[in-house]
Order: sequence, then C-alpha cells, then structure tokens
Amino acid sequence: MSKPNLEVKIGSMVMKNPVTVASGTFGYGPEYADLVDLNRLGAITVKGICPDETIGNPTPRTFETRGGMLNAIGLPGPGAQGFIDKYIPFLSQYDVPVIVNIWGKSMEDYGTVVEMLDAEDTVSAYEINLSCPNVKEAGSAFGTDTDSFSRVIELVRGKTKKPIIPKLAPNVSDIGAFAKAAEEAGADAISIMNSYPAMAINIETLKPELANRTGGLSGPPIKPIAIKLVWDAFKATTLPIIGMGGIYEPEDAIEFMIAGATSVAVGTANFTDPSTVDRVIAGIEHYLVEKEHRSAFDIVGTVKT
Amino acid sequence: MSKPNLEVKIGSMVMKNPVTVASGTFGYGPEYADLVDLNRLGAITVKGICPDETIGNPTPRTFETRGGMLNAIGLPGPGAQGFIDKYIPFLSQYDVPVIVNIWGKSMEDYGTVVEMLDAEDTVSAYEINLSCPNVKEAGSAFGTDTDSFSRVIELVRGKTKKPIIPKLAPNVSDIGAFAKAAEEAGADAISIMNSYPAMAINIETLKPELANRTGGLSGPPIKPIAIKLVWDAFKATTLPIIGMGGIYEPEDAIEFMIAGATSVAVGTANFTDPSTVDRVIAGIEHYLVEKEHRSAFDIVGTVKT
Amino acid sequence: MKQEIATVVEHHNFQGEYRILRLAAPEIGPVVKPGQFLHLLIPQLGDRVLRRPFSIYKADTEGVSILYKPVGRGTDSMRPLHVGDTVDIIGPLGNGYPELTEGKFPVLVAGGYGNAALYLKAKELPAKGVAFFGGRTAEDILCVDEFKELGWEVRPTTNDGSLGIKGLVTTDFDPWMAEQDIQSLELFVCGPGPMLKAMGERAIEHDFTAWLSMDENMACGVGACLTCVIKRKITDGWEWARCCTDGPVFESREILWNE
Amino acid sequence: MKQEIATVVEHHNFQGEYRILRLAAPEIGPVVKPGQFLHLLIPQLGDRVLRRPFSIYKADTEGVSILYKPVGRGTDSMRPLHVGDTVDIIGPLGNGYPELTEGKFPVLVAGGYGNAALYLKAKELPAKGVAFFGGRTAEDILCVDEFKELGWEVRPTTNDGSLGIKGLVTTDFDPWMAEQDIQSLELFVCGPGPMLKAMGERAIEHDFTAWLSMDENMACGVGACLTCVIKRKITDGWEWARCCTDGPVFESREILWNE
Ligand SMILES: Cc1cc2nc3c(=O)[nH]c(=O)nc-3n(C[C@H](O)[C@H](O)[C@H](O)COP(=O)(O)OP(=O)(O)OC[C@H]3O[C@@H](n4cnc5c(N)ncnc54)[C@H](O)[C@@H]3O)c2cc1C
Ligand SMILES: Cc1cc2nc3c(=O)[nH]c(=O)nc-3n(C[C@H](O)[C@H](O)[C@H](O)COP(=O)(O)OP(=O)(O)OC[C@H]3O[C@@H](n4cnc5c(N)ncnc54)[C@H](O)[C@@H]3O)c2cc1C
Ligand SMILES: Cc1cc2nc3c(=O)[nH]c(=O)nc-3n(C[C@H](O)[C@H](O)[C@H](O)COP(=O)(O)O)c2cc1C
Ligand SMILES: Cc1cc2nc3c(=O)[nH]c(=O)nc-3n(C[C@H](O)[C@H](O)[C@H](O)COP(=O)(O)O)c2cc1C
Ligand code: FES
Ligand code: FES
Repeated sequence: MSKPNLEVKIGSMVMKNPVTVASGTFGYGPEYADLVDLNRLGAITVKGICPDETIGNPTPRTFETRGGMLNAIGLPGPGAQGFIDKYIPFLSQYDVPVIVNIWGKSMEDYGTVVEMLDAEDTVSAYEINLSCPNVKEAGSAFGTDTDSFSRVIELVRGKTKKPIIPKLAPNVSDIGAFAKAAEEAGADAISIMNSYPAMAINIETLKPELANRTGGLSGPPIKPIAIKLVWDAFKATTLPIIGMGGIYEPEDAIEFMIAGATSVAVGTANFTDPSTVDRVIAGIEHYLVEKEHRSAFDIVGTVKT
Repeated sequence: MSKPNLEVKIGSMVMKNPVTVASGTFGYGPEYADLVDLNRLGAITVKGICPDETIGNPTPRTFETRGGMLNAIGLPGPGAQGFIDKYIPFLSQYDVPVIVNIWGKSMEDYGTVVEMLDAEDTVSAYEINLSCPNVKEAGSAFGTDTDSFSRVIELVRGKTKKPIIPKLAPNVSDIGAFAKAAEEAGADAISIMNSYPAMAINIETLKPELANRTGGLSGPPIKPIAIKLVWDAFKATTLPIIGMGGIYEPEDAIEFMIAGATSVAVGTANFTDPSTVDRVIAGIEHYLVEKEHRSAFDIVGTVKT
Repeated sequence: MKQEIATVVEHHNFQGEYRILRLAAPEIGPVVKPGQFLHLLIPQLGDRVLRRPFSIYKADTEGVSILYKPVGRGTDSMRPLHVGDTVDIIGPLGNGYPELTEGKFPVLVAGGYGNAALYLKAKELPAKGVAFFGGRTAEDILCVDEFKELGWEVRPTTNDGSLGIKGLVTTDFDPWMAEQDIQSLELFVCGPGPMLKAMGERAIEHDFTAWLSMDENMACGVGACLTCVIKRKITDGWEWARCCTDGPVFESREILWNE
Repeated sequence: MKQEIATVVEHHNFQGEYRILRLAAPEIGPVVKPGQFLHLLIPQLGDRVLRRPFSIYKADTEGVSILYKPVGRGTDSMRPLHVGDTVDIIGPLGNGYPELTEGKFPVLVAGGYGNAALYLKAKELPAKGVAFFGGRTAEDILCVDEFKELGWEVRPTTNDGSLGIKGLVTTDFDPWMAEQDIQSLELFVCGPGPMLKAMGERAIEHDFTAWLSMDENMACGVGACLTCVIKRKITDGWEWARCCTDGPVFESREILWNE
C-alpha cells in the first residue's frame, strides 16, 4: 500500500502532518532543537507574544499535581519586536510553518501585535490566546464572553490575511457558542483547549503552591475534558480544530482527531518526553496504514455516535 | 493536649466530623456497611433520588481514564417511595445524618421529591443535584444558568425546613455567581464539585467508551480544579461548602478545608479503597492535633493569599 | 465481605500465558463460596485507580488463589508481584453458584479463566458430571487433570483442534446434549460472553437450568456504583441487576440479552 | 544536549542516606562539563509526569553518575531501580562552572549533594585550593576523601559538630577568609539556598568572585517553560534568567535575591 497522506490544512496553512506543539511548552523553537527534528513537525507554535516585552508572574510558576501539572507562567516574553529580532532568524531556517500565539493586555494589543508581526514571512498563522488562566486580560476578560471574544477576532481579522486561530477557554458551559462565534467573526480554525483554571495549596504553609495563587491544569488529567470540548465544537462549526490537552501517546492524538480535531498539539508531554511529537507523528501514520486510510483527514470527526 | 473538636455544622445539621461520601459513590448505605463503619462518618450522602423509579443510562456506564474515571450512570434509582421503603429502615439504625441527593426531570420534580421525603426523620438534609453531566434535565438545564438554578432552590426551600445544599456545576466561568445565587435563594450550604463533563473514544471501534457518549470525569485529575472552585466560591459566599473532587488522602481533604470547605466528601476513592473515609477522618484529626487547633472549623478557609 | 491486605505467597506461570497468584488471606479465605470473586487493587498500576475483579480459583482457611492471563493494563502490571509483596483485596464478592437442584445432573461449561471459577464448584458438587471446556488452543484449557481427579469427565474443545475436538464448546455439547435426558441437566457456566449466551439460549430452548457467571466491567464491586448492571427480566419488562452483588451468577431465564 | 535511554550499571548506598546511581550513557557522558546536570525521568513514579534534575557527579566516555538522597516522591521512587533497568535522561544541561580566572585562588563551598556537583570541577581545576563542606551531620559531608585525593584541603562543618567544626559553613569560612588576600578568591558554590545567599553576600561585600549553582524547581529543563527563572540584574533593573539554560551557575553579582 502507498503511504498515507499526512498533510492537513488549517485555513491556507499547510501542515505536513497534523502534529504541532502547544504554545508555551516548546519555547520559541531553539530550546528543543537539539532533541526534536523541527522539520519533522507539522507546525511550530511558539509561546505567547504581545506587543511589548513582558515579565510574567513571580515564582513558583509551576507545580506538579497527580497526573499533571499546574502552571502560572503568566506570559513573559520578548514582545513582538524582540521575537522578530531574537527568533525569526532561527525559525526561518526551517521548512515548517510557525504559528505565533498572540495575546494582549487590552483589546487593541491584539491588533497591534499582528500589525508588528504580519510582514514576517516566517509567521504562518496566529493563534489568538483568549483563554490564559493566568493573565486576567488575556483570559476571563475575552475568553468567557462571546461578545468581546468575537470583537477580538474581528479586530485581528482586519489586520491580516494569514490564518487566525482563536484558542478557546475550557471553562465555559457551551463551547459550541464560542466555536460558532469564532466562525462568524472570520476565524480560520479554533484551538481547544487551554489549561484549566485550577489551584493547589500547601497544607504546611497554607500558601498556594503557585505565586500567582491559581494556575492552569494541563497534562493527562484534562484529556477527557478536552476530547468532549473538541467533539462539542466539532458539532457546532465547520472550522478545523487544533485539539490538545494531555496528549502523551499516539492513541491520544488519534482520539482527538476522531473526536473532530484536524490537527493536534503536544504540550506538557514535551517536558516529560521530548520524543513524544516524533512518536505521535509516527503513530498517526501507522494507524492510518493499519486502518487503510489514504489521508489523515479521513479520520477527522469519525466518532460513531 | 485535649482532643480537637471535629464537629462541623451544615445549616442545622451537625456532623460529628467533616467527612461525608460523594453521592453515587456509596450507594444508599448498605453497600459499604461491611467495610466501613457507617457510624464513624460525618454524614452519609446517598445516590440521587427523584420522585419516580428511574432506569438510568445503558451500559457501558463507566470507563477508567488516566488517573481517574468517567461515569455516565445516569441516575437510576428506586424513586422517593422506593428509597423510603428499601433504605430508610436500614439507615435509621445508624447514628449518622443522611443527606439525600435529589434531582428531577422537571423543575417541579425537585419539589415533589422533597414533599415525598420530608416527613422522614432519617433524612437530615437535601443535596440538590443541579449539575449531573449525564442527565440533561438535572444538569445543563438548571446548573449552568443562574436564573433556573435559583428557581429550583427557591422551590425546594419552600418545601422543607431541613438544610438544602445545591450541588454546583463545575463547567461555568464564574462559580461565585452561582454561590451567591444559592445564598440568596435560601440555601444552607453548597457542594462543589460534580464530575466534569468529559468523553473518551475507542480508537478501534470509533465508538465512545460510554453508551451515553459523554460522562463525568472524577477522581484525582479534577482535584486542582475543585480546589479552585471551592476557593472562588468561598470568597463569594458565607455559606458552608462541602468540597469534593479527587479526595484520596487526608492531605487532599485538608487542602479542601484550607481552601474554604467546611465539610468534604470522598467519592471515587471509595472504589479504589473503601478505607479512605476512615483514613481521611483520622488524618484530619491528626493534622488538627499537630497544628494545635481546637476545632476542625479553625482551618476552614485559612489559605494565605 | 472484607477488605484484607494479603501477602503474596506464590506467583508463577501456570499454563501457557496463564499465571497463578496465591494470597495469604485468613479472613477472606475461609468464607469463600464457589463462583465468588475478589476485587483486587493492583499495586504499581501507575495512574490507574480502579480495582480488577478475579474469580476465586481455590480458597481455604489460609488464603485464596486466582488464575489470570495478562491481557491489559491491569493484568500486565500484576506480573512483577513478588512473594512477600502485599495486595489489597476485597472479598469474597458476589452470590456464587447455587446448590445443585435435587435430582439434576451437573454439567460444567467453561472457557479461559472460567475453568478456575468453576473449580471450587466442581469440588463441592456431590454428583460428578461432565465438564465442557472450550478455548482457542490447548493452552487455554486449564486444570483438566484437576477436574479429572475430582471425578469429572472432561471434554475439551479448541478452535484449532490442538486439544480435544476442534470447534466451539457447542460443537461438542450439542450432539452430547441431544442424547441426554435434557431437562435433568443443570449447567454451571463461566466463560466469555458468547459462550454464556449460547448456553443460555440452549437452556431456554431445551428447558434445562443454566447458571451463568456474567462478565461485566466493574468499578466498586460492592453494588454501590451501578456500573456492572445487566438487564434482568421481571414480570412486566426488565430491571437492572448488578453483576457484582446480585450476580455474577444468574439463571439463563433471568437475563435479557442486549441486542 | 541529548536524550538517551541509559542503563543502570550501579546503584547502591553511598553514605548515610545518600545513594549513588551510575548510568551507561555513551552519548552524554563524554560531553559533560563540571556543574552541568541531567534531567531524569523516574520510572515507576506512578502518576507523576515531570522529570527531576540531578547534578552530574562523575562523567566519562561510558556514562555518568549522580548522588541523591531520597527526600520526596521522585527520589523515593528511584530506590527500586536495579542494575539493568533503563532510565530516560536528557543531558548534559546547563552552563556549568566557568574556567578559573587567571591568578585567582579556587575555593569550593558545598552542602549536601552540592559536593557531588563540585567534584568534576575540583578534578578539572589546575590549582588546588580549599573546600568548605557544610552539612547537618557527618553523613551529609560527602566525598571528603575523594577531594583530598585530588589535592584539596577539605574543611567540614556540621550543625551538630559530628564532623569538623560545629556550625554553618560560614562559621569556618568567615575567619579563614579574613586572613586571605580576599579579592584573589574565586568561589564555586553548590548547596541549599541560604548557603548560596550567604556566599553571594560575602562575595559582593568583600569583592571576590563567587559562582553560585542555583537550585530551582524545574519542569522542562531545557529553557522552554520558564519555570526555573530567577531575577538577574541588568543595567536598568532586572530580567528573568532561566536556571536550566542560562544557569544553573550565576556569578553572585548577577543575582537579585527575592526579599
Ligand atoms: C466476575 C469477574 C471475574 C473475573 N475473573 C477473572 C479471572 O479469574 N482471571 C482473569 O484473568 N480475569 C478475570 N476477570 C477479568 C479481569 O477482571 C480483568 O478485567 C481482565 O483481566 C482485564 O483487565 P486488565 O486490567 O488487564 O485490562 P484492561 O486494560 O482494563 O482491559 C483490557 C480490555 O478488556 C476490557 N475489559 C476489562 N475488564 C473487562 C470485563 N470485566 N469484561 C469485559 N471486558 C473487560 C477493557 O475494556 C479493555 O478493552 C474477571 C472479570 C469479572 C467481571
Ligand atoms: C540543578 C539541580 C541539581 C540538582 N542536583 C541534585 C543532586 O545531585 N542530588 C539530589 O539528590 N538532588 C538534586 N537536585 C534536587 C532534585 O532534583 C529533586 O528535586 C529533589 O531531590 C527532590 O525531588 P523529589 O521528587 O524526591 O521530591 P518532591 O516530592 O518533588 O519534592 C520534595 C520537596 O522538595 C521541593 N523541591 C523539589 N525540587 C526542588 C528544587 N529543585 N528546589 C527546591 N525545592 C524543590 C518540592 O517542592 C517539595 O516540597 C537538584 C536540583 C536542581 C535544580
Ligand atoms: C508551562 C506552560 C505554559 C503555557 N503557556 C501558554 C501560552 O503562552 N499561550 C497559550 O495559549 N497556552 C499556553 N499553555 C497552554 C498549552 O498551550 C496547552 O493549551 C495546555 O497545556 C493543554 O495541553 P497539554 O495538556 O498537552 O499541556 C501553557 C501550558 C503550559 C504547561
Ligand atoms: C459512579 C459515580 C456516580 C455518581 N452519581 C452521582 C449522583 O447520583 N448524584 C450526584 O450529585 N453526583 C454523583 N456523582 C458525582 C460525585 O458525587 C462527585 O461529585 C464527583 O465524583 C467528584 O468527586 P470524586 O472525584 O471524589 O469522585 C457520581 C460520581 C461517580 C463516580
Ligand atoms: S461494580 Fe459497582 S455496582 Fe457493581
Ligand atoms: S525548567 Fe523550563 S525553562 Fe527552565
């Protein structure tokens, strides 16, 4: 049998396979370059960028929980210009699309950061972070209210022709409404899910384990939540979905695709085992061969319900 | 040092210690009576009861996930009269308050079930299930919209003088709003959290692992989510909170109390180890002694933020 | 029903891929009835939280033995258990098989670990009868000599013909049954779903008694969670019955099979 | 930086509660610089997903050794590792200690597993100097003979006086320092936070160089997650620096200590 076609498309962005990395778990590219063949990835998704340099939250910023972890990194970063100067030269060496995760402290920021980045050919698409559990502005303010959610997307839509991919907040009762809103506001795809608002308290010190007090839960614990959100969104929209949340094994990624994700992102698993992306890509291919599919797209949303 | 006082109060209901069991994970009492000394519990919370006998969902009803489980039992039960006939005689033998978890297919049902049960002295309090992820009526319909949420509570309030404890849905953006609404509607306490809407798909059969397609995630994975919800609710209301979600060790229960829970419920852990409730009670006592507290209430909401 | 921290006293290969695990369990051992099971918390199961049910193969005043085959996450993780390790078990659970009805002729039908589940019953039954054991290959036919020693006539069938007759259990059972005083048969069955169903159908069609030990996924094992339910016929329709407490053994007429 | 599946070739008690783990790691071993660390994925860590960082005690063409003390979930779970088991490691990580500045006199200051982290540096340094080792008890003062063999003067201090001087490292260091040509000292420090801070303060006050190996919790270990950051002074204020990649070794003047 001939090799299956692993290629998928997110708007006009072509990914050579469905696998990218989750923003914030893979730095800006160079960090894992010794361990992961970046050219093998479907896309590189970088840590959140806003117009200006930002410092993020105080430490401790992460905490290990049963099965996963909490983070409240708080979106530190070099800002749009800093990103261009420090990382574009590196990223442009590779033959792989780059998705820049963007955020803002104000609604305008989302427009500004796109204006600053859009001339860079290396930037292939924007993932719009509307769901950071650790930064008030980028999270609850825009991500859990469909009105401001739509307005941010429309604003970004007005600034770029590149694919825009709002990243949805998981802590909503009706993710379908946000998926639909994203579609109507002109998004090319959506990504689901960000880490889930959570908390841990040290019972000896009585202090929260994170300096930010609360953080986002990620890793295997959230996978069943993410699978449902992807399926719910899949039913509500025709937009392609980038699914993530606890992908550790190829089987996890395949499950996301069957639930309705066109592409998948590996997040926390990079910390546990940087070879995860490689294994996941190989595992998806193997599954397609075994099930005699011609293309990765054949399994998207095939859940029998 | 004298023994600390483990007693806590949920409205007018006195619990000899803060530990109860989570509805649906402990049957109606007799199931675990060989393994757990029921008189040792702070309260027994029974599986959801509605006015009529109900059959629940088709099988498979549960599925093991990384770190926890999904369930879509779907609230089968003997109905209010069946409960009285089959279980009240048994439960009345024990010196322990009984919390009956109630639900309805319609708003009226919530009133009816209380009318049917309220004459029973053995029934000490009602936990109002407004958050079942597996039964449309008892879940999304009432639990994620503050208006109908309040109306159900007001309706139940009108039917009984016993403590009423709405059980909140976790999949909302602002749990504080529900906590406040519960307080205003006349609730005596709130309980947090129900299992989280989730899903798993078998990648060989392409079928959801649960016959109901989706279910609720419970066990250790959800603990950090539950801790945050409890803390958020604690800040929004003065009502006592029954905290639950992934309590496996005494430390987990203590963490819930520090976050703001007056009482805690052990759920999925009963399946793993029926001695959990016993260990948790002993562990709370031990912690109070070690930290030189006089009463369990001293640690409630003491998180330093 | 008791929860006991049991020490591993024996753990090794039994036959083919099957392994035997013997546990010191002085509280549970003495009270086991044939057809009951244990709910076992597998140590080192990583991030998995549920127990796994296992039929009790042997039981005495000192403990219990089970036979298992590593087929998944749980059973694979049992391999490294060493003599001296401890295992948290709850048991004995379930109703077990009833007494043989007066005047009936006992027949055992089993597949895979079902053989283990029937051993205690075979030992207890006053009248010795015929045991039909089915499996994929000879390796799946367990304890033949032990049943023979108890005085049973053992008739194996294997899919590949590597032991006994080639075929399914029914390949051997059907012609045999046709020559018996059918209504005097009383079957005790433990095996995979299709075997249970095949025997159940025959029991109803030919009007004999068949006690089927149902194999359903379990969570609590004690009747609390309502995971393990099957449809039990009642006068006007059906109700759910819990395999863990109302079963696992049901008479064929009680069961409403899912389509 | 490489990811390698390394085989355990040695694993036993080293001293007191400390244990030594030697891994065959032909890819990582040869490229290790003093002060670098490994990021180790602990097998059988149950439901925990993060790696744990360990300073490299010894390294050669065939592999690496680490010294650790079981103090928590991760290190406790390393106990059952057997010779022949495999462990997934990433390394070598971090910048390691810089070369000794021309004309400076080398001083090592360590506590606990910090001794291990300094051994390779001690071995590499051209000039042999003085090593101050602090610990709670004699058991926490590791590798004294090994450092002596390399030609170092070893001066232990213990909180309980069970070895060397009773007190903190500073109890011995301060009077010693007062008698030296202070500005010619160059310190290489690895130990708990308070020790790092104490040495850093002295370096600034008395104007000598002190290289501090910072001990921060890590998630990725490779600079991607921004967990392990500390405040590094810059001209107009401070910036975050990652201990895993920008460190773990920083010069005392770089660090803005948290209040
Ligand atoms: C009453 C009873 C008695 C049993 N006695 C024995 C015994 O004596 N020896 C023995 O080896 N096994 C026995 N089993 C089965 C055993 O409990 C395990 O479920 C089985 O060995 C697989 O578990 P696992 O964790 O290895 O695999 P898992 O990884 O949990 O599962 C492997 C696959 O099997 C499926 N599965 C798991 N459990 C069941 C089940 N109960 N029914 C149907 N499908 C299932 C899973 O969904 C999965 O597809 C018994 C089960 C029951 C209900
Ligand atoms: C660069 C570096 C080198 C290290 N080298 C060694 C070594 O050579 N030998 C050795 O035994 N250990 C070393 N450690 C520490 C080691 O990585 C483990 O964190 C430590 O042993 C405890 O891990 P655990 O999983 O056993 O405990 P856990 O259960 O994870 O933690 C126990 C307690 O320690 C805290 N803790 C965990 N890690 C750290 C940390 N890095 N800093 C401060 N507090 C922490 C936790 O918050 C918790 O309170 C090093 C750490 C770093 C950052
Ligand atoms: C340390 C860390 C940092 C993260 N930073 C970002 C970020 O900058 N922007 C963003 O949209 N999501 C961020 N996330 C969320 C992830 O991209 C992802 O949505 C989430 O972790 C779920 O996937 P996982 O379970 O595979 O990790 C971060 C997650 C982690 C663990
Ligand atoms: C098998 C099962 C059945 C449940 N049935 C009910 C129920 O009838 N009513 C209800 O309010 N919650 C029900 N729950 C939710 C639990 O009461 C609890 O809120 C949830 O499981 C979180 O706690 P845990 O993580 O400790 O299990 C059920 C949970 C499980 C696992
Ligand atoms: S397994 Fe819980 S009721 Fe049977
Ligand atoms: S541990 Fe992730 S950046 Fe250092």
